Amino acid sequence: MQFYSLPNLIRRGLRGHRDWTPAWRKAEPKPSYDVVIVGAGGHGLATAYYLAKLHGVTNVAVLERGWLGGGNIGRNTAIVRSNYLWDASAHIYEFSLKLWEGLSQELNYNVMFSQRGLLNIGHSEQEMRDLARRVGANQLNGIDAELVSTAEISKLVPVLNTSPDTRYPVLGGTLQRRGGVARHDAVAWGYARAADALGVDIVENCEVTGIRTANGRVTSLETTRGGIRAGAVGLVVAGNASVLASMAGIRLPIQSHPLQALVTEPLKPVFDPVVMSSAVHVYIHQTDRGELVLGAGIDAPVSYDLNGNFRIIEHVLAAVCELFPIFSRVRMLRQWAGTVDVCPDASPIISGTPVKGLFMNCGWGTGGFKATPGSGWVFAHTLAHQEPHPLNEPFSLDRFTTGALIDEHGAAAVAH
Amino acid sequence: MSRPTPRRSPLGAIESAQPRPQTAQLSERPFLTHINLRADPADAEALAAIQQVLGLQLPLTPNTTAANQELLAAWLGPDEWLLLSQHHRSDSLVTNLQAALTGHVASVVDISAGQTVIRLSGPSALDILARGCALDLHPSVFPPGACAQTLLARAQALLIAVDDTPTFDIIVRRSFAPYVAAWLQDSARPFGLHFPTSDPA
Amino acid sequence: MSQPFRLTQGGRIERDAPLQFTFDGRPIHAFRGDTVASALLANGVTLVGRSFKYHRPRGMVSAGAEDPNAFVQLGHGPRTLPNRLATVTAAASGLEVRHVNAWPSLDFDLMSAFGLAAPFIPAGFYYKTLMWPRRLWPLYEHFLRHAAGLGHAPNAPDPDRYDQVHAHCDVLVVGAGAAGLAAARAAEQSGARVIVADEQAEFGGGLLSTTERVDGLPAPQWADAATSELSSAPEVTALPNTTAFGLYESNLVLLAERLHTDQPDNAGSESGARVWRVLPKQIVLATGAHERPLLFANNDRPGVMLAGAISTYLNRYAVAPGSRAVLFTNNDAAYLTALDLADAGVPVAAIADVRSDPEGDLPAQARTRGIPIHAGAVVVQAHGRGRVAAAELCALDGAPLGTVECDLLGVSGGFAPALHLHAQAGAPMTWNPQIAAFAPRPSHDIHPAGAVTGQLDLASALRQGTSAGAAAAAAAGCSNGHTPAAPRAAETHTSDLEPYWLPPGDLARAKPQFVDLHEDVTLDDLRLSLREGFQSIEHVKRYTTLGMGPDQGKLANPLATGVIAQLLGRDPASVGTPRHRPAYSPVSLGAIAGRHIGPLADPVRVTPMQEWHQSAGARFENVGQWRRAWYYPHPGESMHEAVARECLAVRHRVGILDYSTLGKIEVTGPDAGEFLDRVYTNAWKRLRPGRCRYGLMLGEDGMIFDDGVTARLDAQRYLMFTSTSNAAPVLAWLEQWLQTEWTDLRVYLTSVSEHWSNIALAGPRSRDVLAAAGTDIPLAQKDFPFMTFREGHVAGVPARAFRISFSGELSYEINVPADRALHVWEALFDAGRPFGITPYGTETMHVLRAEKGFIIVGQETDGSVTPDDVGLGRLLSRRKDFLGKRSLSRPDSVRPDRKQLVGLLTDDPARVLPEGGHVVDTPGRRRPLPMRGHVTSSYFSPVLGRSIALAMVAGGRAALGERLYVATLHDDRWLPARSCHPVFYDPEGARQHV
Amino acid sequence: MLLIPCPWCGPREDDEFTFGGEADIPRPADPAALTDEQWADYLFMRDNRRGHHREQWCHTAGCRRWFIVERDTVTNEILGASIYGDSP
Repeated sequence: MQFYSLPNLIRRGLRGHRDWTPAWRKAEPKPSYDVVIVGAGGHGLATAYYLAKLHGVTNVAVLERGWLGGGNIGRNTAIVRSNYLWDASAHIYEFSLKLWEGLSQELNYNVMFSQRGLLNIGHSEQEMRDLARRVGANQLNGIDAELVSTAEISKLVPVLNTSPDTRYPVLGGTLQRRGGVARHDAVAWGYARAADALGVDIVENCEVTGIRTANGRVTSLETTRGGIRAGAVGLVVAGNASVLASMAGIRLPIQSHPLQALVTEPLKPVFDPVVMSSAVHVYIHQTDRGELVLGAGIDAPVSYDLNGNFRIIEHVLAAVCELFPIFSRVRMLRQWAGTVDVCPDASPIISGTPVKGLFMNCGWGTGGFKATPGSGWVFAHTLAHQEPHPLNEPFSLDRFTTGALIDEHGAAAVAH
Repeated sequence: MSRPTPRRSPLGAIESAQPRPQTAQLSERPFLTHINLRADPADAEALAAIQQVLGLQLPLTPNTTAANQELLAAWLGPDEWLLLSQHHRSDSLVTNLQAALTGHVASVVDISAGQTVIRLSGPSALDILARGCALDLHPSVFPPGACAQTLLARAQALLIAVDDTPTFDIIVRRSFAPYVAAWLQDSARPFGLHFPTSDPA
Repeated sequence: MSQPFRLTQGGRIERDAPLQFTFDGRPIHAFRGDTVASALLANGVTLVGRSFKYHRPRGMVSAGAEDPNAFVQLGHGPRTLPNRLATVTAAASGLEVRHVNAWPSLDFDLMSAFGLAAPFIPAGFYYKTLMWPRRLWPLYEHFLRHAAGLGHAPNAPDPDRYDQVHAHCDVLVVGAGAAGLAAARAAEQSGARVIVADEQAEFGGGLLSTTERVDGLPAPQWADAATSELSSAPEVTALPNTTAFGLYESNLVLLAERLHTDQPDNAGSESGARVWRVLPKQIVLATGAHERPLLFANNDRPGVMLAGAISTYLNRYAVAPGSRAVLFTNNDAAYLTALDLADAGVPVAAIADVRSDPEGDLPAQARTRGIPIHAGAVVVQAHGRGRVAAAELCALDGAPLGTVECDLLGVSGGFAPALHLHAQAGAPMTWNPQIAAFAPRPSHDIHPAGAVTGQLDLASALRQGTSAGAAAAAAAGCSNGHTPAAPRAAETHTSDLEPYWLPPGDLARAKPQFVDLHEDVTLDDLRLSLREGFQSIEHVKRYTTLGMGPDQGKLANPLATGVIAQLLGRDPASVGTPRHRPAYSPVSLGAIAGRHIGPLADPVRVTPMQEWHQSAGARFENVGQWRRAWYYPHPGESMHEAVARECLAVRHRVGILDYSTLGKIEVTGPDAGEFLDRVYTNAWKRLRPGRCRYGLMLGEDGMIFDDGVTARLDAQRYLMFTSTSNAAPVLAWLEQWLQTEWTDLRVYLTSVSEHWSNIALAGPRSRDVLAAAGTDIPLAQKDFPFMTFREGHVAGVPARAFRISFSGELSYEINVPADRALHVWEALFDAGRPFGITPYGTETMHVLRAEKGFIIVGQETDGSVTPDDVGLGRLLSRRKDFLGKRSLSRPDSVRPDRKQLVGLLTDDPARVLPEGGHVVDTPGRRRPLPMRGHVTSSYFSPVLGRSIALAMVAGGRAALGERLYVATLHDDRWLPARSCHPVFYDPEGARQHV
Repeated sequence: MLLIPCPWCGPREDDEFTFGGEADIPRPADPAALTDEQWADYLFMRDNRRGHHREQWCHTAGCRRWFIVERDTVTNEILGASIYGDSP
């Protein structure tokens, strides 16, 4: 693997950058692998990387239907935080956040993880109660979180309208200073490059069309590039989990919904932290390019459509103009949608399945991006040992049978 | 116990709106009788009994109204109608209908105090409504006599096309009336109109 | 009047309407009809901005919305408009135009130092460095952030208002050039309701800048005639200054209309823009095409311009963008420009044509005009620093052909259809080798016409437009038999374009050659991207930021497709183009938000007693859309004091509460009782008329969904109360079961929430007050016992009185028609004065019910709480099934260590626990620290003279009296408390039965 | 923005409606007789199909009727709508 560094950049720069090599090989699929991961998104690539790095499992293929990183890792609003309510969620997201803090160095790829702080604002008495409850839980779980007053909020984000005369005045909020954003594409590329360097085969333009099983165990995958035998299979296909699972005859408690985001024209820096409001369904931050990135709540109907629903954009922008009246004259540049797989309790499934050797990592809803490193870490463990890591034990598929749900709707009321 | 008590409409303030026939005028039609009527359209006997009381046939075609001098019936659903009347007292109308419908599966509920009628009339009425209503209200599509339950801005409303002035009756729930009135007022600005009306808050 | 580059005649500017604006402070003279760009050029200003990354000097490239360079800041203060395009902004007197992205000044930009570092900061350089030392990243990032960005956001709230309109039509025509005008006329003549929109201030598009003729008239004259014909047609809405920026499913088309007030500092402007939400039956897409730039070294120098733009400036604005021109082309279009230049007296020093033998009418005319044509030649480099000074030509085999002096270098690499709208909706497009670009494929409701189809000549544009307009009208169901005739224009013989992407051989190595001028993406950046394996067009886009600027890569993307194809040795069709996303041109957030801001942001719902509460000095809280009286402070009273006073008034005398926001549903029909049995956990069929009962509703997951009292009005009618915020959800949920699952049940549901206002009288003297106010309802305990209701009159108004209590006191909830509720409220209040009646708000209501251990859905419950968890297991019928029952026997629902509702009493009675505070067995600094549960409600109870709290504690009910600690949110301070039964006051419930 | 074809009121914009999820999931006649797995399947498990999808909608801001829409979940193309009882 070519080492990325300023000296190397300068040395190669002097030679016109002609001797950089591909970040990852364009691998041809082999007939058989110890582990096949379906989906070259952030979670899939991270899983492959940690399989090779931590468990010495290098005979691994990552199959991708289209182009690497073209799913939700390439469509999300790049927010990273760990201030979740329930213990199980708090632990896995905080574990993930700790990994984020060293990720650029770990991968030798600058994922531009920027801990600019993350602000949740509250607009009603009940919301403030819920925020306090969440902050309390975070603090006892060792997660940095603090309640902030309206005055403190207007100090942190002077351009936010904290006047009591608005329709839903800002009554206060919570702040996670270690939260922030990262360069989403770079996360996929960084993991891909690092996994490839450890011998993982990343196979793009290879769509899985069938899952073969024999006496209750997965044996191989049918793909558009031929059959591939697999010791274990991990499905990590956000936006397609139900479809892939059904190939193995498995029904999931998942519904897929469009989630929309948009970006404005670039401006000189206006504010630093990420600002989120569940009540008015909006979250916003300013990228290093100067664009404002805005996200909305999820669209109600089940849909895999990626064109987006303008009505939701109208609602989000009305909310933004209420919260940030000075952005009213700033212009929307580009708007897009992704598909999120949502579980009834708004928590993921990282679990074995009724089919031996077949494992699922799905249902992240709107929480997927921020969990990428931790999700990969625990799923690699699950695949390597064929049993869950303590961190993902609560996120099993059978919790929907026992009723042991992890209801994060409070924390996920707004899509992020 | 029957001394008259003062009644308050949600929009007392715009009853006095100055008529501007040349553009549009906004006014409230307060204190009408509003009855929600539920009955099985397949129960011919019940429909006949109702016709007996109302003196008109309930409209069975979706999004249409039927009216006579005293009363208007608007289709709300396959088994649901709104009866609007200036002439009938709500309590007597409820009693008569309930009496006529004994033995039938039906429901007659007085909701007069729960909603009000806002009337928008004049050449620019259509353009004003188009600010907040997604329906195509062009006369070729929504002629007088047509009605539709829909959204006006962010409030549910029942629209009734009254005549080709055009005039529209907008029926909204009581607590939404100030918001809807304020919205209509704001939507009228591009036409240089200002309706005196109470503040939405 | 110093406009050195203004032609003495021609153009569509109004020479008798001179005006003046400023650019970076210096005066610019212009005429009405100018754009800022044309005026700047007329005044000899060619440097308008600095590029995004390297801060290289940049000038106008085009005369339209596709320009990658001409971004400027308009005005200042709250009305400033960042990143507006000079090429589409109408020149207006007093307008204040400033450059963006240069410091300290445009001519002397220190940040152009980035240009020197260019070799070391190629595409994606930041992924490869700035990682060490880790703690310095925030510093690096701060620097990156401040280097990036373009214009400045306004510094104060937007004073403008934005209009928004829903519109419907049979045929929407997007673009009012030759094809669009023809289509709109044809559709109108077929009797269709038509909306036609064009982004420019005047209809006509290319017609306004060509010297050709239509139906015998000069093109601009014909355009004017067609326009006025359309504007006068009754069923046509003609919208100039209007950009179609989005096409969504269901053919929802979004138009942004720039009103005359879309100028900064335009005092008193009502509205800056109007957004049209159009739902057309059919769409005619006449969006034209964008001319494609060409690659050569320094192809970004000011003075390098699209050939078509030069013609536009000459013919439409009477501006000569230069004094000596060289043209570089691979198709015929540039020859038209050459002739325009010659006509305007601007010498054309050379035309370099990629094609070995450019035949066709236009090249022939150029030859006869004696314009030197170099066939099989290309421009490989532009010389000059602040502005192009010469063009270096060479043959396709690389042989030098010398350098030609010029201050204007017109380029034409062919035309790429502006199919953005079409593609946004995911509609199909195909690679058209004729024009070496993607073109839209017609669909059943989208009809492309004109240049967007790849047919570039005027005659076919008019033909296509006419047939598309007629076809669209017919498809929309409007045809009056009338078949409109197409306007005629001269047929010109054109020769094919020859695709040209890369300079020959090593000349392609000369640098820098810009593919995306806005993003400073060079040919070398594309090479690097492909070399590193980023070869899918989306990878190239994301790695190099190709096409990610405010110009949306309108010029860059079509060029990049060909360049990448050649670099990879692949077919351009297989390379594709980055996904087109709305908006085609940026639209302000405020315009999209429309009226949904300020007082109209969301409905404010109030009860009939609102004015009374206000005049009584109430403070209000938002509960969903409702605004409810929170508490009624006396002058100088704190919230705590006011609430304490209100609580004691209820406990000792009598209080009055506006409870009108509760949901109320009449449940009518023979099967009403059976229906309630299925949706409530307890039994209803045998409830006697006149009696009330408390009910719990569960989701099918067994978790508490809503609660409330329901009364049986008569044999077949019940009145159900729901919580305020669940009024609508409960009704929808009940209807869903009735209509989709239990269609056999004969039940009707009618919401009466707003017809009946609800006034609660609570306290030992409430009976006296009700009597004093005058009622025909017998009030004696035996006539009107607890949990019953009576119909009658109160204060002369028909009323339903319910003897139910949310405070634990003797209490009446009195429902009266909303239009007389204020009267009844006032009557009760007056009658209550002798008894010391006190109005109380939601806060006091919460304290009183907490003293009684009554839950509030959404406060004690959070979607994970079963009836047994809150101690209401007794309400679970064993004899019948009900919604959610099965879930209550799942393993997790019967865990002994589930969180259960308990009371908490602090050791320090004065200390009120924090709501949301977490409960632990043993405090400590260890993290994570195991939590037993959390405080759901916590108040100071005036009647008990101490703090009380309700909490959900794991296994709490079995261990009442245990020692627990509650965390405060500050450092490591803990509050010791003991758990207790959750009913703190009058546990045997004697007070409500009196 | 979807245009939902209400069988009674005709096509209306989607904000007049409430989405009710997958259709054809009848409530078990005797929940008590089900295993936890069977109950979970009724309660939570969904086909979540890519492509042809039968789903419930309620015209909340209109006639308040629940009905069934058939829609392609990839293209969002509406394939049909039917009234309860009329549908297979």
